[in-house]
Amino acid sequence: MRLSRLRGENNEGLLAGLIILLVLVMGVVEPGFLGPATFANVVRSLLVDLTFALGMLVVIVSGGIDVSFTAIAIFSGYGVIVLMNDLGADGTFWPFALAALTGAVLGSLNAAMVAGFRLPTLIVTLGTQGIVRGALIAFIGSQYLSNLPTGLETLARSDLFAITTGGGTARMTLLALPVALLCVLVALLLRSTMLGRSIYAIGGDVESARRVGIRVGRVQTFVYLFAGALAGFGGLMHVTLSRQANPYDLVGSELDVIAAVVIGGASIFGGRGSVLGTVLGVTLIALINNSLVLLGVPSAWQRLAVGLLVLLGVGLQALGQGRRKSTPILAEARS
Amino acid sequence: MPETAIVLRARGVRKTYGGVTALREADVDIRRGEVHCLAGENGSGKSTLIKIVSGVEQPDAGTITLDGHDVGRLTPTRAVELGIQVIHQDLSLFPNLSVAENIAMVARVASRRRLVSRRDAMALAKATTERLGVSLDLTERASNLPVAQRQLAAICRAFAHDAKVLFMDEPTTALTWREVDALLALVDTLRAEGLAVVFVSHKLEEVFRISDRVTVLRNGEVVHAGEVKDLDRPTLVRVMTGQDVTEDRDVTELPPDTRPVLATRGLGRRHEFADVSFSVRAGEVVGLTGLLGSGRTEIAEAIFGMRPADTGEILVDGEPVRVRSVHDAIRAGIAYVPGDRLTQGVFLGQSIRRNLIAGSIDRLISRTGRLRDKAVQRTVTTAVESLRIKTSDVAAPVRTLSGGNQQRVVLGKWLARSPRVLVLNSPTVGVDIGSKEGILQVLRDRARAGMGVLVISDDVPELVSVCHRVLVVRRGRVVDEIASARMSVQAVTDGLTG
Amino acid sequence: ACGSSADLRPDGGNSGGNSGAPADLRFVTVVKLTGVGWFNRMETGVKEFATETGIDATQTGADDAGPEKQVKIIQDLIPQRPTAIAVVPNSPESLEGVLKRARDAGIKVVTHEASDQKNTDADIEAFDNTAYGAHMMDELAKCMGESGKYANFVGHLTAKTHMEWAAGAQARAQEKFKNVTRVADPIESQENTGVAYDRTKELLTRNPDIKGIIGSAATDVAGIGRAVQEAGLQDKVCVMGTSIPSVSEKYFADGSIDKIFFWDPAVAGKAMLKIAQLLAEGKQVEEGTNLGLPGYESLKRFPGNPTTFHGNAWIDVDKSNAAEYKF
Amino acid sequence: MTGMQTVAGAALRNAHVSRLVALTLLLVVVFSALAPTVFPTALNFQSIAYSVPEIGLLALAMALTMITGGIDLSVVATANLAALTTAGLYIAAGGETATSPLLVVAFCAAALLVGMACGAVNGLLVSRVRVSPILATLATMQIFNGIAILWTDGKAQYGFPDTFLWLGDATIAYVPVVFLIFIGAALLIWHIVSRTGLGTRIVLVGANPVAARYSGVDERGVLMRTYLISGLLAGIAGIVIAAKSTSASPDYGGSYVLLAIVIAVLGGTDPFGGRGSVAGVVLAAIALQVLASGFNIMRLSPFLYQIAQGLILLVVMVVELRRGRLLERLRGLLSGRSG
Ligand SMILES: Nc1ncnc2c1ncn2[C@@H]1O[C@H](COP(=O)(O)OP(=O)(O)OP(=O)(O)O)[C@@H](O)[C@H]1O
Ligand SMILES: Nc1ncnc2c1ncn2[C@@H]1O[C@H](COP(=O)(O)OP(=O)(O)OP(=O)(O)O)[C@@H](O)[C@H]1O
Ligand SMILES: [Mg+2]
Ligand SMILES: [Mg+2]
Repeated sequence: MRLSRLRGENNEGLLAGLIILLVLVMGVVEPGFLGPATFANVVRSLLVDLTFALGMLVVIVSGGIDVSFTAIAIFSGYGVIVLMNDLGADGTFWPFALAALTGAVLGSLNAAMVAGFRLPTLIVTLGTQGIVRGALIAFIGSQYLSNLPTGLETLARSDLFAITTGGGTARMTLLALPVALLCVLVALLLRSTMLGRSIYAIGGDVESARRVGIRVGRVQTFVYLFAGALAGFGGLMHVTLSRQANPYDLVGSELDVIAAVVIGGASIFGGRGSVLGTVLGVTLIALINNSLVLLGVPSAWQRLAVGLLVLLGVGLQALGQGRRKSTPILAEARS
Repeated sequence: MPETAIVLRARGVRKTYGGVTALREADVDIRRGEVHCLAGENGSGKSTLIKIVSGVEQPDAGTITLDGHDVGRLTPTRAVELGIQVIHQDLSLFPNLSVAENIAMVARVASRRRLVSRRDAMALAKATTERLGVSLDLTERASNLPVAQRQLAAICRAFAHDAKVLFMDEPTTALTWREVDALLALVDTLRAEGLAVVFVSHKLEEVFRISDRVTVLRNGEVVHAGEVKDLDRPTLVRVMTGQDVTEDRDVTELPPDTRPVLATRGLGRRHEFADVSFSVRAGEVVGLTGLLGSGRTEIAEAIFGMRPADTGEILVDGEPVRVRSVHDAIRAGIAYVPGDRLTQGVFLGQSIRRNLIAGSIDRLISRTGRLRDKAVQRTVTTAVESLRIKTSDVAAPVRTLSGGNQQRVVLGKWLARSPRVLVLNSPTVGVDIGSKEGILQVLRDRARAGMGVLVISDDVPELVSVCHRVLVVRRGRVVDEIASARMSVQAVTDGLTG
Repeated sequence: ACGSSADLRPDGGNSGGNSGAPADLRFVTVVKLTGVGWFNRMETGVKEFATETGIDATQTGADDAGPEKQVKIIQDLIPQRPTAIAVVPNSPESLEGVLKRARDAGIKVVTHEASDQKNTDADIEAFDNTAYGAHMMDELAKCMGESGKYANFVGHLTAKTHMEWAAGAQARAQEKFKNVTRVADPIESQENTGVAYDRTKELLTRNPDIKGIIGSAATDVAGIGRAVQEAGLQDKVCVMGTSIPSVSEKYFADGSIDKIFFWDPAVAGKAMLKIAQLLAEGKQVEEGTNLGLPGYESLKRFPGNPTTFHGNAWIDVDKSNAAEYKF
Repeated sequence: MTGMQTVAGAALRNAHVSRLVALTLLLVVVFSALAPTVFPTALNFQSIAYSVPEIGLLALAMALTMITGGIDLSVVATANLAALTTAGLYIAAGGETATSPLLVVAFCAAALLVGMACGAVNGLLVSRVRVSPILATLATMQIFNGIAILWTDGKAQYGFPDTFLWLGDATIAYVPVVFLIFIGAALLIWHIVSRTGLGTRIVLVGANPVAARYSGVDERGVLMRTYLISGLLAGIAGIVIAAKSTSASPDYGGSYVLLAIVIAVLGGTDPFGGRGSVAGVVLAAIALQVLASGFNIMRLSPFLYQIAQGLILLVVMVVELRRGRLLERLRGLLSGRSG
């Protein structure tokens, strides 16, 4: 009983254990790995993916899947920079709000198709991905922009805190703050709001949700607008953190995010998943990538590792389903 | 009985699906504190009416008033807010959520609150179960509950929120005899609290036991509305079907030396059933009854290889056969009509033709795997004619057929193989009286032609009407056998409730 | 009846016309992908060539660098029967089949960045990779004061040209700058700025005394420069490498990036078309051919590959001349 | 030729297929009018016939798995692995000098076996381990691709003899051999889907897997075979790719996954399972290639084509799967405006 509690509702415990193991092994293999610098580096490298993963979590819990978020993200992030350059405008906060808004507007295309026409989400979002990316490069721009507005440049270099140790300075980027806040917000949304519970309900059984009076169309609309907004926000964060805007970025890296959410215990069939699991899943993938890079392993192994991890994650889930508790019928002969 | 105020009134409700008219100008009045029965054959429009007054479907014409006010365009949300509650036939629970949260969900939606907590859900669920006197593990996931408890959860959910009108669409089909009793008692309590309960059922006993008034639909039209006490059984059957139907025992005794076609010896499966030994002779119809959750479905599915037995053996025509899979069972000449027609029996969107050949593809292909067109045609035509499936086009999807005809298609799928043994699980559930008699007649005919038939059912009059013998299952074991000589409704009922 | 696709070739010279008069010629340049700075710059060259010569020369390309899209574009070009196709392949090997069909249909093929291409009439490279690597080392060593440790990034460990540049640089260091040593094997940036940035941070942590870093993919130096800048090591670490001005210019100001090298795609684009013109006029490209373009005044033939030539067309850019190159 | 007539007859009776025929003809007429000297030429149609097969084969594989309610996102990775197998074997056998026609047969068979092995992995995951097809094939896509990169160091492989390359280059009566291979494979799949017991079982499993199990359909076996056939088709696509491009590479065809889905859906495959038309998929593949060629010839931006492709996917899904809902919405809009 205690053990199963430790394991967590969505295997969170297992994941945490795996992460600790990986960190310890890396600490032994690569001295200097354990330290604030690595921590800050890993956090920095997972912020964008985590933001996307939160959006993906909400979509997956609602029973869908979204592969258009990278296109939406880079459209929003790049588009905002282009707009700021054209207007000669500068700012720190409002560009993010605008990027999120842009993302939500683009997400409404998914919302209309999924909520309005009840079409399969994978295929709808594949279509949206093509449209959004095509529109970005055909109509917004295709140039690599190396100069960001000053406000964003400054933000990119702002630290939440910096720790100087013998090995160098570990800088925790300021952008970790909004992402942490987002994690808390999404967790609250999913756990403690009617909207959040409706998302779980829809993911469990859409028809039942409709029948108890949950406005399925509205909830789904929210889900895809919200995922779009998070994608937009994450897109500008990617641009800011890398201090350059490249319209060819991000698209093609959907799997890492989907994999992280699935490894984090969310069920692809909907209705299950948690923010904690997602955070752990993103961390695990970031750590694996980081460790493999550190050990000089070619990037092809990363693909292989992520693919295998996904299979492992969903395989475990599938096996867990099979071993579901069944109520005994038989009155066994008492001995 | 004094006339109480009308809570819900539907006037001139019309609904067509494509070309099918499901409801035409239907009028219904539901009064406060009454139990109102909606009766009618399959496809007569009962469910459609419920869907319309609960906002799930929009009517093409007609008005609905609640407490005298026109409700306008109804959505499920609006209906819940107005106090209209439905327990759908499929329960509509959320498998991934806890029982407590399932129970609280309707009340949460209706309260329009934006913030919710687990604690509130638990408190509400506890209060509701206590009020109704049911015991449920509230922290368990709904998907982990047995069917009967899920039914209870669905009922609790409907009661957790203050409702004015409660619709129950065939709530007893998944329930056993004893659970039905408990449910009906509950309905009595609700009636006493002033709630209007609308009850859909094909089982006439229930209608007579519980209802105050009845509205009978036929082909989407209201053909009768009035007090139940003014009706007797034959009259009700006549209004429903437009004809007289008998339910008498019609069984031809077999010569004593008839050999068994199916026998089981010490069949068992861990945690489910044990020591199951019985036989079915050629030409015999054997009933297998027991409360839901007694293991009767598990026994049938073990014989069919769906969830194979761990111990014991199965004999067909006296020869032991290894049944490890459905394929093995079919090859041994065993066929099975499953209990849940919609999810296990038919392919709704596929043509009648494809449904009919689904069970005998292996026989309809040439050595190269090609389907033999003529053989397919022959199979389909034979099934449609011999089972009198009402359709003009076998290429039309099964979805377009009524429930009874859909069940005939499932039967036809297996009869096409002429199996040695036909196992049927609740073959007439959700089938109206006219079709039911037709289906039972098919079973008798096939038995007379030498097939062994095993019918799982808890519809006692049906068992009495068609079976040579009835076996009673309790907690995974066969505990009683009612032979032909002592067969009666009373005897079977006693065995069941034992 | 079996035959090859050439069966459909119109007989005689009424197709693209081999008369050599500029008005009859049509050249199409197919680039890796459209819209990016590098190939926009190449298009400038193509347009200049068209105005200068009066030849109908245009540029096209796909929306991403997928080889299959380039195959499709060239396949669709064949029925239009241009005189010549100039191609910058994403994957030279994947194009062999369709280039063969194009040549069978009587179209001249000129390639760039594809020194092993078989189905081409001529391949033109901006320079010899080993010499280019050596040149980068000369510049880096000068900046490092001819001693200290350096590291070399490549886009992928499997990227042939990047590995040749790195090998060229290393060979030059061993032969000429004995005190300049490489700290590790080439480091993979996965053509990703973020990865280059992370790896540089680790590199700086583990080798506090490092004095030079070379990048290979165009975005490498941006990631390296960012990490160096954040560590405040602009003046201690020399960052150089192959890149383009638009990517690196903002790091020039404070010395986070010291110098970049590239070849001008506009000139390379023109060079391909000049060769196409020579071929259309029935002339040959040979050792020493002068295309009349900076860096391509005297072409050299690659040893062992008679159709492949290179010029000497690298350009060094630092903050003093970055503004001259707008791409 | 009666077989061909049955195919054509059955195809034309299907309203969706006749709409696709009309669409393809319309596209041909429009582009012919816009580019009269280039588009309606034998060479251009031959060009299109060279382009269709690889994507058409992948779309058939995709459609087949979609009929069972699944999907195979790993088709392109599988095709590349199969192509690399042929390349690897030829390199080992002496490259361009290994001209024996027997080797063509042997090495193509090896490629098909590799394709089917990949299909078997997917089949096992989907039918035995019960991983959802989206995730299973998303993961195997990464894994197959990773294996291909590790195997080749990410480099394209070449060294095919002319006997093998003949497949990719030659024409028979002006029709490219690769196109004939595609049509042959399509006929085979059409036969399987609409004329065999397996085909009926595939459709039944897609329509209602539970009912299929209760009907004695060996669901696992059917899924396994479906993914095997999907892998086989991907293997054929791999051979076509290798023969056409004279090389094999781990990163070829990245854009084909989306395109194959677009074609399958445009061809009338229901992504929820239980319905699909092989003739539709073939026509959709041709129609989209005609569109792409038209865009290329008209020199429209490739990004516009990307947008068009996405829009076509969404519009076709709405019109084919949700026509009723669309009309309902439109009617609602109209009545809302007039009222
Ligand atoms: N807040 C909103 N913003 C944008 N669109 C919305 C919003 N709420 C609803 N819609 C659209 O209006 C339609 C009807 O909404 P509603 O909530 O009634 O849907 P439903 O009845 O639950 O589901 P359906 O419309 O699919 O039957 C939805 O399909 C949705 O696209
Ligand atoms: N969604 C639908 N699409 C098409 N026809 C439908 C649909 N729903 C119901 N019908 C048709 O409408 C008629 C009435 O169906 P309804 O479900 O109301 O019958 P019912 O009285 O509940 O029958 P049963 O006792 O079998 O449940 C039937 O002919 C049925 O086939
Ligand atoms: Mg009903
Ligand atoms: Mg019914």
